[in-house]
Amino acid sequence: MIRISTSTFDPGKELSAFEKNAGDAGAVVSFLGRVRGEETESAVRALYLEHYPGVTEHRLGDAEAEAHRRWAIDEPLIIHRIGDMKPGEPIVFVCVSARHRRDAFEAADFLMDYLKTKALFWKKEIRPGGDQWIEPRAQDYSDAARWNERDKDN
Amino acid sequence: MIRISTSTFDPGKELSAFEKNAGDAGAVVSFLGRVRGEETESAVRALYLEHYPGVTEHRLGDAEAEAHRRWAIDEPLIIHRIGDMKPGEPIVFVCVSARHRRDAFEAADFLMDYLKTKALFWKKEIRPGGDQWIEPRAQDYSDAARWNERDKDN
Amino acid sequence: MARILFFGRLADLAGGRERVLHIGDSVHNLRELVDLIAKGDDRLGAALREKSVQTIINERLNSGDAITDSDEIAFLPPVSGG
Amino acid sequence: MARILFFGRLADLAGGRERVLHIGDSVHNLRELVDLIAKGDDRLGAALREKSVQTIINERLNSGDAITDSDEIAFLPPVSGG
Repeated sequence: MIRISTSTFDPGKELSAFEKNAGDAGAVVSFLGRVRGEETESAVRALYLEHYPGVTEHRLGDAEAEAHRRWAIDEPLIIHRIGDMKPGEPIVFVCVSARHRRDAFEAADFLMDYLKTKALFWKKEIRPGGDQWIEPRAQDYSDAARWNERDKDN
Repeated sequence: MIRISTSTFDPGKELSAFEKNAGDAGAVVSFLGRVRGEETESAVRALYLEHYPGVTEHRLGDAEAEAHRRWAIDEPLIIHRIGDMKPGEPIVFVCVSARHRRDAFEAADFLMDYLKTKALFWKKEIRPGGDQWIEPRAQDYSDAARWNERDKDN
Repeated sequence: MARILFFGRLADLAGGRERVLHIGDSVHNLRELVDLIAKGDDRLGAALREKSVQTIINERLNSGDAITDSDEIAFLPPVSGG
Repeated sequence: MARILFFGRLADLAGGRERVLHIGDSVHNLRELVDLIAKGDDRLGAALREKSVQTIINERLNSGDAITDSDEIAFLPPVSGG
């Protein structure tokens, strides 16, 4: 299930609800991405996120379908915030249930790499010194490329 | 934090509590292991788990310390059930928070491999046809060995 | 009328997320559309020509680069979700 | 008196998780302890001698295999947590 949310949410409650419907799954992996705060001098005061309505959701559905093809998992949950958010608030929450833990771990990891480098979201940091649009780090691209490498191995 | 629990618990509530104390972490990975149920003919009716009081906790502390040495993570949460439990109930819940998601994913994965192959727990399946003590699958041992391979690479 | 969408920093440069534009006889493809937009705004034109900028026509990827006056054309800078 | 602990299927074979045992002059190490236990119970003795069975003396790993009458000795079959 894919949910684009304009308001904040409680990841714990989402995990409880997801888990109650996880049937006979032996493993549930969740990933929570949060707005980082104030530890640097140029502290982030807030984040703003936007998406391409309809198209973003459709593409995320494709990513879920690809995860399904690669691993023996149940239907994942993806919740992604848009709009304005403050330090400590959730940005993204992904839950994957599976019979075995390796499938759940890898599919969650894969979906997060997708969300960081391919999903149609744009993120702006609101800082005291001026706003700044963010791009993926080199690390994010190399993380995402792991799954292509693996395709070549097969 | 390490908690050996004789009664069931709510993973969602635990994630909420963990997350509220996660400070400036940008990433929280959780793993939930559950009692699998009834899909096979020799359906598991219940699980029984025992540990070596004191020693199990001490060793889990060593595993947490090793995770700390390997990855830039905050103090993880490990909750492990002992005693009798029914299908759908949680057996184990691991939460790891970190600045970046790769550290959180890998440390959670590492701790689960430890819990599956090295932590001092013994698990019995209560089945209609008779009880059976469980041993790790070959897959569990090869999963755990990944971290040694990586040591050699460094 | 064609609907032009800008996201992220491109929306800041364009002064808005959306423009409705009459595409005349001189615009048949993406390159010509960018040329038309660049006429009114050099900086935006240069930003749209950056290699990292992707385009989506009518919400489909790889739909070729032909454009008509009833199309929706989205300009996407590098994404940053999660 | 030495305290002997059995876990998992070893506890089932031993008929309990704990035995308190007087270790006489004939037992100085783990092998001799297992021999003593095996005298009363062949099947348990064989199970304790399996390669996959680990031992912990006084809650420490790698504490050698010398045993005295005040020790706690735990026999551990392959673990299965998580």
